[in-house]
Amino acid sequence: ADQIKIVGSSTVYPFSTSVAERFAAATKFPAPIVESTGTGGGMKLFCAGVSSDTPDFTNASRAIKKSEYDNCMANGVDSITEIKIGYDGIVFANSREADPMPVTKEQIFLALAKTVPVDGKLQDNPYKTWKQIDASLPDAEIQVLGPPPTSGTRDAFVELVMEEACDEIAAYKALEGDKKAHKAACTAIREDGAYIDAGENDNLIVSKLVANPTAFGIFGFSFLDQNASKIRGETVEGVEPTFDNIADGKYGVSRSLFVYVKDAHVGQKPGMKEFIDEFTSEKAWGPDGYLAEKGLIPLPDDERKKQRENAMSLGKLTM
Amino acid sequence: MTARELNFFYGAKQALYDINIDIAEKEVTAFIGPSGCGKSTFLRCLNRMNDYIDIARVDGTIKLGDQDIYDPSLDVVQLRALVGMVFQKPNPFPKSIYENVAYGPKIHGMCRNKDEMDQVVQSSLERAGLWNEVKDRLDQPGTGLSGGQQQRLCIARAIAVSPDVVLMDEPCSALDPIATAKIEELIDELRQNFTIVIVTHSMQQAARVSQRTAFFHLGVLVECGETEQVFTNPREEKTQAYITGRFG
Amino acid sequence: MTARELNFFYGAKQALYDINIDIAEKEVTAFIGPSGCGKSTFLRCLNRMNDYIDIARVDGTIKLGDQDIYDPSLDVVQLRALVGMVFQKPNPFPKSIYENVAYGPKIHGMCRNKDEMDQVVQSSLERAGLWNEVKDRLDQPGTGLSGGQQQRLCIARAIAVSPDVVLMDEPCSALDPIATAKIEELIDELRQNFTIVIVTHSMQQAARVSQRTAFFHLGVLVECGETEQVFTNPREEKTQAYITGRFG
Amino acid sequence: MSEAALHLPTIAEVAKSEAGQRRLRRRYAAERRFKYYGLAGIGLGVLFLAVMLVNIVSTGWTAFLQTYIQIEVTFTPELVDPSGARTEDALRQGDYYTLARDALKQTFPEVTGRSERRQLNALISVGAEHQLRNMVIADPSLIGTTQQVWVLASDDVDMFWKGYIDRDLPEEQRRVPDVQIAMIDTLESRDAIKQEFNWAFFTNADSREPEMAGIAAGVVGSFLTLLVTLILSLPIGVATAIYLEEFAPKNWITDAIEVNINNLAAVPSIIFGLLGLAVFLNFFGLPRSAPLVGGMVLALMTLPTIIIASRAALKSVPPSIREAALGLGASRQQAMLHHVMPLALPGILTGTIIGMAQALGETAPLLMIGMVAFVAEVPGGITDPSTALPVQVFMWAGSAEAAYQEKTSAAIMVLLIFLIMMNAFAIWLRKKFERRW
Amino acid sequence: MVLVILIAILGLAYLAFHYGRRRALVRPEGLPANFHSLPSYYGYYTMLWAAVPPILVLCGWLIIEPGLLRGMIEQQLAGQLDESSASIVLVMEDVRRMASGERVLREYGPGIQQVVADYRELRYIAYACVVAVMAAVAAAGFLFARTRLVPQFRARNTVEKVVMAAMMFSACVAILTTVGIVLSLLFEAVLFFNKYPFFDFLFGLTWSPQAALRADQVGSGEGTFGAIPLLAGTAMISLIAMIVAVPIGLMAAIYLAEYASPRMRATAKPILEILAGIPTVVYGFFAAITVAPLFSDIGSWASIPTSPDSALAAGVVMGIMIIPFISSLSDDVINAVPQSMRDGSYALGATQSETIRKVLMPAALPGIMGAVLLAASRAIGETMIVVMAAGLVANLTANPFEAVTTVTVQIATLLVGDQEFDSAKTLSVFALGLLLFIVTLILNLIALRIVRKYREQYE
Ligand SMILES: Nc1ncnc2c1ncn2[C@@H]1O[C@H](COP(=O)(O)OP(=O)(O)OP(=O)(O)O)[C@@H](O)[C@H]1O
Ligand SMILES: Nc1ncnc2c1ncn2[C@@H]1O[C@H](COP(=O)(O)OP(=O)(O)OP(=O)(O)O)[C@@H](O)[C@H]1O
Ligand SMILES: [Mg+2]
Ligand SMILES: [Mg+2]
Ligand SMILES: O=P([O-])([O-])[O-]
Repeated sequence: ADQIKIVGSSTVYPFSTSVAERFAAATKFPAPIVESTGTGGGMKLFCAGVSSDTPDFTNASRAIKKSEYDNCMANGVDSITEIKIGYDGIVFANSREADPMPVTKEQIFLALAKTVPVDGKLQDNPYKTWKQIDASLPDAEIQVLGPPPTSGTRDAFVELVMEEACDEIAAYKALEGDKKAHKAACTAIREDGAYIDAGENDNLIVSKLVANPTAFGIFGFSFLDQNASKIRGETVEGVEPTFDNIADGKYGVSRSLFVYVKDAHVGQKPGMKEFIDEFTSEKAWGPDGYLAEKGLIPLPDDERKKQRENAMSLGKLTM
Repeated sequence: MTARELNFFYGAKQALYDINIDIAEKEVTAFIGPSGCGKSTFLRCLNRMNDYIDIARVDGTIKLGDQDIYDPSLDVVQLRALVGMVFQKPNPFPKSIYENVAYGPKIHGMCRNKDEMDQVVQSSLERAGLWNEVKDRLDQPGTGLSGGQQQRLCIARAIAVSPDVVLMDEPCSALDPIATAKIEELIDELRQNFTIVIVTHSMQQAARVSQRTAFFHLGVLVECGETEQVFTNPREEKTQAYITGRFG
Repeated sequence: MTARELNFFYGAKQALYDINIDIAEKEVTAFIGPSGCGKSTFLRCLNRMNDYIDIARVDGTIKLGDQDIYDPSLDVVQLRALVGMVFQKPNPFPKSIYENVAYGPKIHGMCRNKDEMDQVVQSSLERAGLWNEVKDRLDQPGTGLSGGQQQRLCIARAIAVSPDVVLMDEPCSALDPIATAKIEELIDELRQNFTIVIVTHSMQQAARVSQRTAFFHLGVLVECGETEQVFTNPREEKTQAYITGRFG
Repeated sequence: MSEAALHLPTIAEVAKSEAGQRRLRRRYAAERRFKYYGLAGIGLGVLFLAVMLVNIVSTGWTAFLQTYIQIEVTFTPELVDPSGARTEDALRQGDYYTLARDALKQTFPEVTGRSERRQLNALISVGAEHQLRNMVIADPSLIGTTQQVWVLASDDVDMFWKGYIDRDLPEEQRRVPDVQIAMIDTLESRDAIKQEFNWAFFTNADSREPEMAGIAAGVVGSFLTLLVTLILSLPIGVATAIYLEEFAPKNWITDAIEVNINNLAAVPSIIFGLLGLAVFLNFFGLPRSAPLVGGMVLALMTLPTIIIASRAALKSVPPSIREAALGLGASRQQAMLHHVMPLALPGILTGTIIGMAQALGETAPLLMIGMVAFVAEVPGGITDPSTALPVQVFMWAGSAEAAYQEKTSAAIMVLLIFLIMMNAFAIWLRKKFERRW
Repeated sequence: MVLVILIAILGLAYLAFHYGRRRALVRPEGLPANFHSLPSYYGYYTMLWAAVPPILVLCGWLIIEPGLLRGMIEQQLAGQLDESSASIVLVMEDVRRMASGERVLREYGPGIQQVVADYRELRYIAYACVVAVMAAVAAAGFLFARTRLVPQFRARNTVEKVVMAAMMFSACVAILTTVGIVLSLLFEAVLFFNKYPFFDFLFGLTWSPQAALRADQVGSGEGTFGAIPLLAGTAMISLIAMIVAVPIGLMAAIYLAEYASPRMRATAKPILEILAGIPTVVYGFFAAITVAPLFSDIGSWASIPTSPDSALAAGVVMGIMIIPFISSLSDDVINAVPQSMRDGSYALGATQSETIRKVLMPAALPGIMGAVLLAASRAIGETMIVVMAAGLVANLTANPFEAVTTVTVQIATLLVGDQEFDSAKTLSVFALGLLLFIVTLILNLIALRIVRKYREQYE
């Protein structure tokens, strides 16, 4: 049981496994074990303590939470290092059989929010078709398949699309005084069937989109990348979700992905340093690296350099 | 009923050899013989109950009146209504007493309405000597009766379609002596209306209830005649040996 | 063997009432009586085969010689070696003929080596009159024999541990007349060496093979005496009624 | 006899009447209809099965073939072994990434531009690097020579070559751009691209690259898991069955055990997963993702099946055999061991195999105890992290790369073959030792 | 080390067995079988006494060993710890490794090296003690057994008692499993009910576990956990499954039991049973990719509100999976109806279908009911199909073309979700598990009662 153990997010899982595989082939260390437990489950296992049975890394599709950090500390995991490894573009896509439908964040918001302003007053979302939101949009039923509330992707989508759009809408400005109410109004997603929770399996979303050309899907860029022949990522705010646009930061809907290191295990478990080295090498996470090939959107060059330095020196995360 | 040159096979194994017999109407005929001699097999030939045994094969003719019962033009479903059967173990359906008796008339469409059906049920139960015991609980399950009552219920069920012949395969062997006595009495009464064939293991019973007795041995009909004569003065030596208990 | 004031219960139901009987050594005792009267139950008390029926309960004493067989200090396994049993349906183990006979001696550790075992097997088969028929195929399965042979094999198996008493529960009722005759002959021979108790349905058989006959009715031992006497001149009226076929 | 009964028709009259005949015809029609319903029931079941199988096989069979590309490799010493030590460690750390790239450059000297070179590099799989590395380690004398080597093509090329990617689509809609198609056409004209039977699918463990992914780890993991399951559940199950069937007194404890067993047979499998998580992992601190724990959980799930089948087998041994042994003075355990067990054994084995087959197909409880792991090496023991074949199916089904779809179906095919083989063996066993008493 | 000891114990057991057996073989001339039991039983008896006590000692030792040894050197280690910043747990691990001669990555100073040496010695002594104790108990056991190797001693009865105890223990595993399930669910479920009221869970009409992910994310609060929509969804999918499976399975069973030739039966039955053997992941795959789009099309064509992950798709596919359960169980049940029932009906002139419909079915009904209930409990607990093909949002709807979610789906997704483990969201999994267990338990108990009654009726 001397292999490196990695747990955590299903979103980061394909990237960690890629690195693990190369790492095993190119070094004499045994292949790391990567388990897909979800970010939360990963944190729990990761923070359970220090000893060779506990995980050495955890993947996360969001930053660690204070309560999780505290839990780590309480269990003797007193030094962890955060590595931001790149971005995951979140795309709004549909079948190629349908016509392209460029959208704005506001339109998406109006289509998906639980409550929307009608004549300046907030009420339950009345929109059934896209055309009701904006005359330029097609007269098709609103049907969006997206990640469930359990997922980090959903969380990021809400933050990057819903909340941003919300901030722009006048009707919500009034609520600004009451932060809580404002948040609540901005982040709640309608539950009347227009938004469909589609599970963690993004492949299923893809095949469901293909089967149903009027439906849209929300999922990670890598699935769009792999299924470009069948589905199209819609332009959001005039920017197409392409690799380059996301990497440049032009496409606004993307979230950061992280890997956390249990520092105490470096020097205890063989290969820890080398694994971090491999993960943060240009050949892996660079713009031409193999992770980009898998759909990871790389960090900007200087950011990568900073992250790598911090990672290699095991800069301790404080909160 | 008459059987002529009847041979019966279970697969390659012959179970009956050249049976020739005339079964007299409105009389009780008893089949006796040691275990495995083919009594049940022959009985089941009489209403073609052997049809359902895959490997069974019949040769020869059996006539009910003028009708060859193995004639393809004859419908087996109607034959069975004409030749009823009562089994060794009482086997009432897990339904109410009423429905047990009404089952036959119903499937054959013999009654036009509920009244007629009620009549049929009542008269059958009366003839089976059960009416007084069950008339207040016709809607209770037939399986709740005692063994002897169940057997009489089965007899009532069989005669409800007013068949010509009633076959009985050791109808008393699962019953206690008192119930047995009742059934024997009943058989004696029924022969006024039906031709009855009864298989029995007990020679005493054969002697008590039957007018004619047929003795089978190893698939062969050894002797058939007046019961009186077969038991007191058998023609064949084997019969003699059997009824005096030298074998079996 | 002697039984004194033996009462037997299946749960709340009493199956035997106050049985007192002496079973003479080196003689054949036959138990007769209508079905369900408790013959088998009593027979199985004699070697405690009823022990394994959860609800069974015994009262009274049975002695084998001076030993109370229900004494807790007695090991039932050894009792069964002393009181062997043969059942209604021949039940050889699905193993070779040799192993069938050798099984008893083996589990009781009676033979020190293969030679001794061979001898025991041979002599048992000889005494059961089966040796000549099977000596060339001792390693073939016992289940491949004919019914009568199987039953004789079971007898050989029972006597291989040289018990004092052999109990037989309707040993011929599943056999054809010829096999039955052979077994009866065998029983007659065996009584030189063993005390034999046989349950039978057939009064003829009881008359043929036994020296003493016990008649059971509804769990009561009605009469027990010399076979000759019981059949020709029974003391009890019930016995008379039974053997003349007035019931049962 | 009541007088009213005299008006009733007899069956003989009814049979002869016109109405009676009509009724008879109706009854026979109903008879035929009913029979057809039954046939339809079976037919539908078989049809569903056929549809599923066709569905799986038609998407999965191509996974058994893999595309290879021939390139010209010069094993430059500076890249392979810059230190010149020629030890295995040194050779392992050589720069095969660049070596492979150089080889492609050498094979396609005409390709120049930066983005085109990227497309060129994407022709071959990561597996090619591993392959070159292994070649050199196996035979260091290759260093300095130039060889024609067949290497694994990337999944996109493989998909294209198998016809899953339509070259008539607009370029931005396919994973394989025009440049690559041109290169593939060139390779084809040189006979430097071919399809071969995909042995690696059976010998490789899981991989992030679909073209290299195999089921070996899943198969071995499943095997180890089942081994643990068998070792635990067979003795416990058989002992329980014997106890309940042969020895247990009739009382409330026995009743409770029986009810429990029958209930456990129908408890949702995911609950067993939660049990394993709480008891085996959290309470006893056994290792995560290990066949040991998977096997223990599945053993608990399989127990009822084995117990119920074993009891049926024991029950089917006629009591006369027991009586015969007991009558000879065998103790109850001797009668059991010497006579009943051997006769019940085929039935017990049949039940066991069926239980094992169920355990083999089980996924949900394994998800709960961490057997959804990426395992790139075939596990060596029951405490090594491991996955199982059905879990592998589940993981591949959720992967982005299109090439995993055929792998998923192929893995399902393998799983089904195992299952059908096990069931067939059980049926054969049952047939062979079937005994009518 | 442990392996060596185990092998030694096995060797000892073997010797003890032989000794016991030999003793029982010796017997006075001319007295066959004067030992109560067969010689080998004396062998087993001796073996049990000689081997079981040391094995128990060993097991006990293996359980307490790590804690004991660590406790003994922890203090010493703590004194040295300033040498290294690593936590004591990790250093301890390294110490144990070094003591066993394995390599470690960290460099340790002489202080720690001393600890390693001490640890090694300590372990050596400890093992020596344990081996000595084991030898002592083995010898004591053996000597005790030896005194009992006399003809009157009933070795067989004693050995059989031990075997019986082992079998009784095995039988109790089933009970232990149930207890384990209940405890493991109950423990965390209680934590959940501390956070969320029990009755709101049981009777709440909204299931919306949208707990906030980040502290600043106030929006959805802690989520609402009303189980009714989940139960309704589970019920709907199960119901659809039963509507598919019961008629098909029952008709197939009737045909197999009553009409099919032995040949057909021998082929059709295993083929149908393959349906039950197919892993549920495969069904899930099939349902999501093939069946769901089909129903989605049908739904939109009929202009019914339709969801791409309709309850119908999951239900129908689950129904297909359940067909063999119904058909096998019903087949058994129909076969259990005594032949005399058929005979009775045929003898009255009934056709085969009349016999089946009017006599066999009513007779078999309780058994079939039991079978259906068992299959229903199967459907309720089925996980993979619904995880892959059913929805995640708890809709309270009666339209089968819409998406509903089930208890098992929520268990599987929440547990691998993004939340921390002590959040109400994750803990609700255990409450759901408990609910699921209780529901299926009740169903099973009812079904088993019915089936049992039915069997008794014909026994
Ligand atoms: N279904 C069957 N398949 C094969 N052989 C059968 C079948 N039924 C009966 N037999 C055989 O046919 C022979 C005659 O059997 P049958 O049942 O007619 O005898 P029986 O005189 O009624 O005996 P019993 O008095 O025991 O009822 C016997 O040898 C029996 O073994
Ligand atoms: N295991 C049992 N449990 C309960 N009652 C039983 C059991 N065995 C037999 N009986 C009952 O005990 C009574 C005596 O049965 P027993 O078998 O001794 O009769 P029998 O004289 O041998 O009959 P047969 O001639 O049919 O063998 C019967 O009423 C029977 O129903
Ligand atoms: Mg008969
Ligand atoms: Mg008896
Ligand atoms: O598995 P996720 O935490 O990335 O949703």
